[in-house]
Amino acid sequence: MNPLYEVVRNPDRCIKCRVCERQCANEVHKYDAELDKMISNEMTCVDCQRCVCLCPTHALKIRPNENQFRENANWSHQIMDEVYKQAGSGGVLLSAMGTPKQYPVYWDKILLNASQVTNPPIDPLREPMETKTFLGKKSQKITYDENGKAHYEKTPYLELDVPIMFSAMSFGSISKNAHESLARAATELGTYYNTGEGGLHEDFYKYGKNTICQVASGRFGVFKGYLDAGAAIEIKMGQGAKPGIGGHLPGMKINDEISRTRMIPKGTDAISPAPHHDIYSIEDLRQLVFSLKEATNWEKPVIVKIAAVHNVAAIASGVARSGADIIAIDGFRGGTGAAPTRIRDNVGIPIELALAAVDSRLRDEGIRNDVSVVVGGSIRSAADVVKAIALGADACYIASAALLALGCHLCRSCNTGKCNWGIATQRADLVKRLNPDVGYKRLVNLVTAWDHEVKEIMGGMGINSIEALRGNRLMLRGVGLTQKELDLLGIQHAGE
Amino acid sequence: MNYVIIGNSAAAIGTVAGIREFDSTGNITIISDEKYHTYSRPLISYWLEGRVSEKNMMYRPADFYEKNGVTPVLGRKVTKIDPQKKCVVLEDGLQVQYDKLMVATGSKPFVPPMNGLENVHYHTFMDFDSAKAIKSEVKDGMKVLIIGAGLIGLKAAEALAANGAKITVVDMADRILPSILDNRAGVKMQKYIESHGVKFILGTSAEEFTERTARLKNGVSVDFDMLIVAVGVRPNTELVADAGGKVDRGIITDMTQKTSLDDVYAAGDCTVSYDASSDTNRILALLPNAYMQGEVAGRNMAGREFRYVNAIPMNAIGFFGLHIISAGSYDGEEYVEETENTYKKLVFRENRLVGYILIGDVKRAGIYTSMIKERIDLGDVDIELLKEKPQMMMFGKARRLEKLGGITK
Amino acid sequence: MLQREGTTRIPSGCAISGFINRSGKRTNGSVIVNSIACMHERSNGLGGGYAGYGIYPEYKDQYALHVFYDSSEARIKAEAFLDRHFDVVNLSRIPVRKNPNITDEPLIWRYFVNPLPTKLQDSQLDERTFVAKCVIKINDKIDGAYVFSSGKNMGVFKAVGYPEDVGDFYRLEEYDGWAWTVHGRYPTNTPGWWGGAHPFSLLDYTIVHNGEISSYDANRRFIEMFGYKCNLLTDTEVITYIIDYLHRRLKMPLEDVAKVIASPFWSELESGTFSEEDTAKYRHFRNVYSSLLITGPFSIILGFNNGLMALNDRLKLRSMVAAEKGDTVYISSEECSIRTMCPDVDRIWSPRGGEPIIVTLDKNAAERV
Amino acid sequence: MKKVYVNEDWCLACHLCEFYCAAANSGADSMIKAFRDGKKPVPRIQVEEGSEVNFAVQCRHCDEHPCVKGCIAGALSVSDEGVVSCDENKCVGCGTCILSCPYGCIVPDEEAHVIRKCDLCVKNHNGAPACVEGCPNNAIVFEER
Repeated sequence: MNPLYEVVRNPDRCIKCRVCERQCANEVHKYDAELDKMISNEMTCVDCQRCVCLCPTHALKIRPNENQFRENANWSHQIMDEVYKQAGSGGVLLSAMGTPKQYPVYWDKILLNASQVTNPPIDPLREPMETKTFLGKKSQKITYDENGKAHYEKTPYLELDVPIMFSAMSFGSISKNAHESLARAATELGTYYNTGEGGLHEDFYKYGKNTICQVASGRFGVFKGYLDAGAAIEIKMGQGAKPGIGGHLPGMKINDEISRTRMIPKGTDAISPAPHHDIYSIEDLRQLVFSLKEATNWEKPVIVKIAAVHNVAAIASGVARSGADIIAIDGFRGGTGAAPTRIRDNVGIPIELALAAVDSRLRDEGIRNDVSVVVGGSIRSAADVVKAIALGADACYIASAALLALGCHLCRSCNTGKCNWGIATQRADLVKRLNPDVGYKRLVNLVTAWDHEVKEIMGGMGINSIEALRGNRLMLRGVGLTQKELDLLGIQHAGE
Repeated sequence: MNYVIIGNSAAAIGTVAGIREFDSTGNITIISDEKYHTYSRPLISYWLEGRVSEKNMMYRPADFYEKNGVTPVLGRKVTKIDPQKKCVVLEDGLQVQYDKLMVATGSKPFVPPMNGLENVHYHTFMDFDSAKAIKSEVKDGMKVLIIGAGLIGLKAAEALAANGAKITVVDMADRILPSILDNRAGVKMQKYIESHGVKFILGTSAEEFTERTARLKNGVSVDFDMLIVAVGVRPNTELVADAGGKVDRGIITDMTQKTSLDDVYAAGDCTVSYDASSDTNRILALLPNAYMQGEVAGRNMAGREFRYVNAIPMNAIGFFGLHIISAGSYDGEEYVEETENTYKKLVFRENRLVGYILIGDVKRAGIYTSMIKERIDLGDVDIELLKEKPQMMMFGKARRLEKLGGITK
Repeated sequence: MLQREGTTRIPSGCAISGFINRSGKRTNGSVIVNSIACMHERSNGLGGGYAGYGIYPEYKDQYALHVFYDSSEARIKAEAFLDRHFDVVNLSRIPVRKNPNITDEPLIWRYFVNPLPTKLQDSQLDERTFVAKCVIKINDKIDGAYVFSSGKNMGVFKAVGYPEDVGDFYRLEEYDGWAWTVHGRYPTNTPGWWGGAHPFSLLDYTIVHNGEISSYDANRRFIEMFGYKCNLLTDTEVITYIIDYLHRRLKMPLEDVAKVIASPFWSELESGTFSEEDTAKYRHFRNVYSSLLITGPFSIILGFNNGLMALNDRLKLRSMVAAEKGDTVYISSEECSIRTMCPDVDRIWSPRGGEPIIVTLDKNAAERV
Repeated sequence: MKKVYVNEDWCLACHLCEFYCAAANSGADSMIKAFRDGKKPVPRIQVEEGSEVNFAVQCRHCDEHPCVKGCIAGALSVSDEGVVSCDENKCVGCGTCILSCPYGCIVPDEEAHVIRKCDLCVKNHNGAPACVEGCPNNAIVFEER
């Protein structure tokens, strides 16, 4: 096997400070005293860019190995590599984060509107610009008594100061410091983070009012106290990066804290089954939704998270009728801590189409009010957020972007457990690299920046409240899309 | 308030600083028989060596007196303290009134009676003038005999070596630097200094001096072009003793640096100090000690109440580029590590570090010093780390936080 | 190419004006015509229209349907539909006066109708919903027929042209009403369709609107979940449906309707501007009726069976002035227009954004008219 | 007074602070120049590495400042703000301050025969403490406590 990357070290710049050596968990760099030089073992390099970022003299570059197999349009270098790998290992290929394949990103083929002449753009620096969002069933019922006092039904809801939440990442798949960063950021931002399927660490119960507690097929860490701890409960039916596939946290990552939090023995593999074994159909889901509501005194909204698959609209309609308050749809470009490569790269549909289909379907059926719709799976910027909301989402889930804010460079090696950025690892010396004081602030910065941008864009449209953007597809135009795609998205082509 | 300070070195300057912490207006008069702006006595060997310019001999900036409201009376000697009249009398008869007096008279070279010495031109090495006198005579290739292998003698040897002199050091003791080193360390240093061309003749003393030759008791004769006597120092205690103050080997003070005379304080090399590491009273002729005693005295002269408690013997010195730092007492259980160029000795007693010698690698030695001064119990100290090197890591997290985390006492 | 409402969304600027007499004193239509004439520059001749309340006292118990027909065939089809669903008490062409600036007029008919009791019963709907559904059906299904007024004891009169010409054309000086509203239109496209002129009405709700709302599609896609069909793609249409939904169907008082469509800002809700109970209620509105919040500039005058409501968007991005003289309240895009109707008002002010002005007939007057 | 503090929970022992410090105080205008030709400018901050915790130490600018009091050359001084700094032209490298500093924060520069110590970067062109700016994990902070 050839190394995938080359370490390019500029000898005119390298001062042999050895920070690269100290910071590489993959042991790529080494100081050789005999040569009085830094040398590299590139076989283990994953291109995480930690050394590049920390090198104080910018002496390092990591680039793809230029060595190429003979050109073949059909058999790419990567495909061949994978064949060699499997021929060597006999195993399923594993990868992490979202698919790197070139599938269409519809966000990039949708353009936004702005006001000109006939109505005024609104300056968010001068006028109120509101992005507060409520998630949950929106009962329209209201009655007035003889004194004119209104009586209305209050259903459980989540209140978001920004229409962006941090989506599920379990303690185990990511580090405690990453979780703390997310929890504190959600608290400061007035939004929510999601425990993922790994339970809730005892130190983080204090962030409960900004926590969504996930219940997944493995039921790790689920007990009454856990359900009570959060602001909402999310039933994870699927994940965009690996629809139809469960999860597997290897035993070596199950240390004391994770074992305690997940309520499983230390060192044992944590295996989440592909299905919930008590949900083999929609009516079973309804039972689980109601059980969880019953368990929490009907005070908390229940989210059902599904992967964007072919018949997502029909599934969503079923979920909306299951008693769930919020549907979370995860697009197939979404990330993961580990997934079989073939699944990640080939199963599911883009979130844009799934969202458009679900929103339209729920409106056609007149039940859009019964659930809120949250979308995730590669929301990369404020523009994506605006487009998602204009297509019909109530709010967005972000995870990959949040990890990027924490330092992730998308090397897609989470599954190795040797994350040099202290995110997807449980090794104490690596976990330490993510200082939550820094991490949470960076998350707050990111979401605050996006919120500013969302407001800026809304202002340009002449909209001063996010609810007037929701489902406002007139604000969207497609570019370079087929009529079929436009119809599916429910938008017109630019120029129309 | 009139403050009078006799002396113009570290203890005197410390006194000024101590007074000015609490009294920014009182008159301060410094009287010294030396004519110089306050300068650093330990620097005379560096000056002689040529590493320090005369300008850099100044212990404090040129505007120090002015900035601190000090009236310097320089080149004039105090001959008498009159505690009844509360004044000091200068050799020219001038009387200076004081409300509070500081005696910081330091020490003088001790020249024991030696046969024939009275007929020989010799130098001592204590003050700037003595260094200047040596400098004016020393020549390349000159043979210099130094009597005394203590700190002063060896610093002179180092400085003169730099001037091209060929040096022989004679000492009655069988090892060098006995006041700061143990035997083993002394031997090590001796070898090192010898490797720089200095010759030692130990365990003997001069029987008789003739004009250019010293005949030693062991029968050896040593020719010299220049003779330096550096066998020791004696505190300048006469002023206090004559005024009726209590004096032992040095001026006796209490913990506030007050002498037995009312309103008369003393600090520095002229006093006897309490050595916290050995629980004894002794003369601690060290610059830091002098300054801090002066500072405590100054504060008390300005009406406060401070005590100078944790004095210990300690020394930082180097010869020909090899550094020595030592502190405390060597009486106790020893831990020693030695390599060709380094030496480390740690002395423990009653579960405390009470003394140490470091040669060569002296980095961070102050951590050890503070452990001795603060009498830190080793119960929650990682002994292996302590032995490895001075480091904060040896302490528990709580103490580290206290020391480094910004909690100031 | 000329586009008509419904084929594309056409933004437009406008002028509006209106007044109401609380005591039910009826005023001749010429007053309102003059009020809009002085704001000539705010229109561009591509649409004008009026709504008058209390103008059909002799048929006050019947629904007055005003209908445009493109052709006689359309009329025949529509009248067949009407006959199937209503007892038509009276029908006639609406009398008009030739005006050189009003051309290409369609056939304009008026029917005073009662729903057929059997049909009404079969539909399992209340009477007003039944009528509304029939109106929507004609407009949606019968090509060339368009019901542009369908309330009781009120009527909408509109055409393509400057509003003062439209008033002259419809001979409004011959109608007396206790409230009038008017709209002069400045569309940025060139629709030539009379049905697209304003006011837009459903039953006795009429809306004249100046502005271009930016929340249009969010509002439209939401309200269409409740059986409305926004064929015209105009702001006025969707605003009318929203008000119909909230006021008629959810029975929400107009004060609360205003708090839904021009809701208080969060900063106001958090600053203790309102009582605890109201704060809770308005928060609830912002949660559950969030898709009915209207953003972007608008000033509207809503007419209904016993009053007028004027409302600005919450940032007040469009001008709107109100005035009072005795028991008459005037509202207009510009003060000059109010001065035309009443030179010596007692009080004149500029209502704050989002704060509705709701004026209803006094109790006695309501019974009288 | 604002001082440099190190939070040992977050120190990674990457030693970057030492390099940023050394370069900032080297007089060179870039780190590459500061370390050119195998030069090893002396940092005023020192990282202690442990099995679980690491931390960097540098002058506490303590109230007692025994280093200043013991300095035989009058090279060390305290500014009005409380910053302890060394006049390296006056320093003779005797090591008395090394002997005195309870934190072990004064570093000998064997080649230059002087000591080096943290002066909070008040004298160099850096402006703010270079160690604080260079720390990749905010383990070193510059603040009032």
